[in-house]
Amino acid sequence: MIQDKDKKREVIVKRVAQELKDGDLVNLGIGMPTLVANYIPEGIDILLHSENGFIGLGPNPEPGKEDPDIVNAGGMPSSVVPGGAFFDSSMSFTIIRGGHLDVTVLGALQVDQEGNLANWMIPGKMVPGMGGAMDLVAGAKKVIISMEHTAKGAPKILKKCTLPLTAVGEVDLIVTDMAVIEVTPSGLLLTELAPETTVEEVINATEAELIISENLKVMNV
Amino acid sequence: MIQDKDKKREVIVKRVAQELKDGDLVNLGIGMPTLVANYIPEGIDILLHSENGFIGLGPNPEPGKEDPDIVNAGGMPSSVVPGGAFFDSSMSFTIIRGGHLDVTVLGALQVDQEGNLANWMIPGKMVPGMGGAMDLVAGAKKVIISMEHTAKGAPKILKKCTLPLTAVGEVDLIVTDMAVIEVTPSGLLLTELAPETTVEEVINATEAELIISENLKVMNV
Amino acid sequence: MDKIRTIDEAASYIKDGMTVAVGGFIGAGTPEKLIDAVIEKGIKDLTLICNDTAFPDKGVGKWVVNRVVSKIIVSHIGTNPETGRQMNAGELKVELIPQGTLAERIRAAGAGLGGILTRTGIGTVVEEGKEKITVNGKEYLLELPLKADVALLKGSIVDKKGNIYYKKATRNFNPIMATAADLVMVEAEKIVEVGELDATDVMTPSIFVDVITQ
Amino acid sequence: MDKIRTIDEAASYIKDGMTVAVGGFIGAGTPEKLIDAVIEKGIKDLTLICNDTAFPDKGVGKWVVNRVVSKIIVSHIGTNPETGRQMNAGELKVELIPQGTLAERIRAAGAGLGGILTRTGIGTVVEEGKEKITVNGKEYLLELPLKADVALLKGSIVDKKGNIYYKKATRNFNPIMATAADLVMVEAEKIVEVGELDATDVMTPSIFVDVITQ
Repeated sequence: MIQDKDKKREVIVKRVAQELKDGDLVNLGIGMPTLVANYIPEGIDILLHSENGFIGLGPNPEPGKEDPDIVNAGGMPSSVVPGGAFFDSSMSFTIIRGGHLDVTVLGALQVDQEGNLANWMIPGKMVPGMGGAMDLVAGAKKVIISMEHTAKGAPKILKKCTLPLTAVGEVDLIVTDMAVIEVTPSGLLLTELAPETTVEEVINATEAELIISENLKVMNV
Repeated sequence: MIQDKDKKREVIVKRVAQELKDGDLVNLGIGMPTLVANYIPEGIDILLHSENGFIGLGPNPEPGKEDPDIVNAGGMPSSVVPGGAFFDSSMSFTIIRGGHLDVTVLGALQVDQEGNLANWMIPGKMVPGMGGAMDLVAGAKKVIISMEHTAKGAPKILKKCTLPLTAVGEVDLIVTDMAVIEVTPSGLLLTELAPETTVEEVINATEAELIISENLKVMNV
Repeated sequence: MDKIRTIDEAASYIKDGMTVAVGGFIGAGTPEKLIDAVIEKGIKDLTLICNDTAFPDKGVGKWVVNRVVSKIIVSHIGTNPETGRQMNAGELKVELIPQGTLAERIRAAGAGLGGILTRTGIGTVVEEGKEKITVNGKEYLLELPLKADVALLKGSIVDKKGNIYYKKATRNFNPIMATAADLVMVEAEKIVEVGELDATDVMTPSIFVDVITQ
Repeated sequence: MDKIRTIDEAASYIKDGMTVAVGGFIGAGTPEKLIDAVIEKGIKDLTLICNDTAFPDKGVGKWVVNRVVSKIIVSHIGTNPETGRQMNAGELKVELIPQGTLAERIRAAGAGLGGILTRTGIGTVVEEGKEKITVNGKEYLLELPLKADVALLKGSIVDKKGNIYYKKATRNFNPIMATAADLVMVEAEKIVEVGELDATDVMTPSIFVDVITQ
């Protein structure tokens, strides 16, 4: 089991990056998912979608070189790559909801064995709003959850989510610091282990039932 | 009763033009309604909407000066006035259907005393399609029908339309070579007579019941 | 990913029986070379989604004359007498749709909507076979998404990534059709390098476009 | 018709209790001067329609801090802790809507639709109180139009007739809000003469705009 916080993040985002294919249009959620952009495999050309209204999200500008007219979906200074395109919110969500987004990568508070996701509120405590999350999860062709496997030791991969849902049955893949888990019609399939991690450790850190893949591998990160 | 065909048209389009107010956005149907543009009263600034995707429809270009990228809704070479704006069909009909069009002027095959309109097909004979007519009539704030009062002597203003409808209860005003008729909740109100025309002639040329306005006037054309 | 193909290669992706949406309004903003190539290849039995059938010698009107299409979903056929003739003779199926409803149905398919509610067509033959839904005491028709296998667009300026800019009145149905087909091909008036089109001025983002031809 | 007004005149059209849609995404593309003028005038009890509540010192976030609004219809409030605090304390009503649904509802109001069907929110609390409609065996939520009394937009370049061009990522909700309010006011970064904006590049046609200010 990986103990170092930074190492955990690195393993997760590196592994998520391997899921991206040449030509993919990808939306990376705020926070850890954003870091996936730093590990895109060589020779793979992807375009990043920014909910606030463009395709071709580029690297953060150097301090002093910010363009006030270009922010990302978190409101932070950003940039656009050559060949990018700006549009309004209506087109931005036509892309998301119309099935034109290949991959969305988001964090989760909870995810369950039916592919349900909870990531937008904790009643009475934290209610940031769903923003574009419900649209992204319902609309993207592939939904990847990237998160630490547990929260302060408590499992986040459950038999059934207890927090208010973001979407029902839309999650395709869960990538954590311990494992890669596919959501399949027969349940959660453990396909890869993180380095330094055992099947037993994953099972102990997961409330949901896990089917162990016959081809179980170690992540190549 | 006016006999001359050209004079009839002139009376109709001149009278329709008087309905337009400064700042109005107006859609003029193909054919006779198009001529209304030639009689806009002085000091009145209107913008013309063209279904195919712009506001600011201008005069027909001189031969040899046509721009192949600017046609009107009839597919004919056209022009745009300074301050015009091009857009896609989705925005074009947002304008029409969203209540942003002040006036639409269309011809009719039949119109009846409930404000119903038939102007898009004669079964088995002429089926050009409704184009934007159903949207225009359902969406415009004011629907003006401009037409000759009769077709080969047969009334076109009926108790009840017999041809397939374009829209139900949407017509506001009927302007013909014989009269101006308002569609009111209590029925058709004859408010103006064309020059050289009597009330009896209008009644004889109209199948629908007419209420004669107490302020009946002669058109000022 | 090089998206550039010859007109002939592009046309070869269209197969008999497909549903093809074609941009343009009475011929303006229509990919004429692609239209001609489809005729030359002898492709048959297409279902055409288009605003109108243009003129017999222009735009998709040529497909009608050359019997490329067996069904048309369209708002207006009045400028092409051959369409009406074939329809009345029972040789061509024509489904007439109000122009705004046509635009919204195509957009709905592109935007992942299950349908939209409209007042247009209430009380007319357009109602036939459609569900009516009452919202706040007002009746609306439920109109369903309309999607194509292939969309053929005309772009004024197209960069090599596939970003499209449409000049003046050539835009019409092109941008919404770009969102509502499995395979989207654009015939470019002018092809430019990536970066030459200002990102703010792009009207159809590259991700919708699969094939660029000229 | 001269549409140009001072910021103060423009703000004076906004009355207590109105529903006001404000363009911008976490502050980018927001009319900051109009926002400040509304605060200075002491206008109260507004219902705000906006994507988010930005930051406490930026965009509509300042309205939250200064108690201009009593209700907010919004997709995200996470960047402004004061919004959450007022909501949890029962001082502010907050209606959370998925961002894409917010966009479609505003657009539906502008486009005269009675509603739209979406999959977003199915199986979540967003369903509550909404009609579900099944199309081809799939369930959708019926989402209704959302209209404002006033829309406040930020435009990068505005001509004196009211045509608007939005630069880069400042566009966001501005063009759809322009279609869905009785009174539409735009705060221009730059005002130009009629004819200086190319008609092809206009993003909000002048007919939607009632007041131009700077």
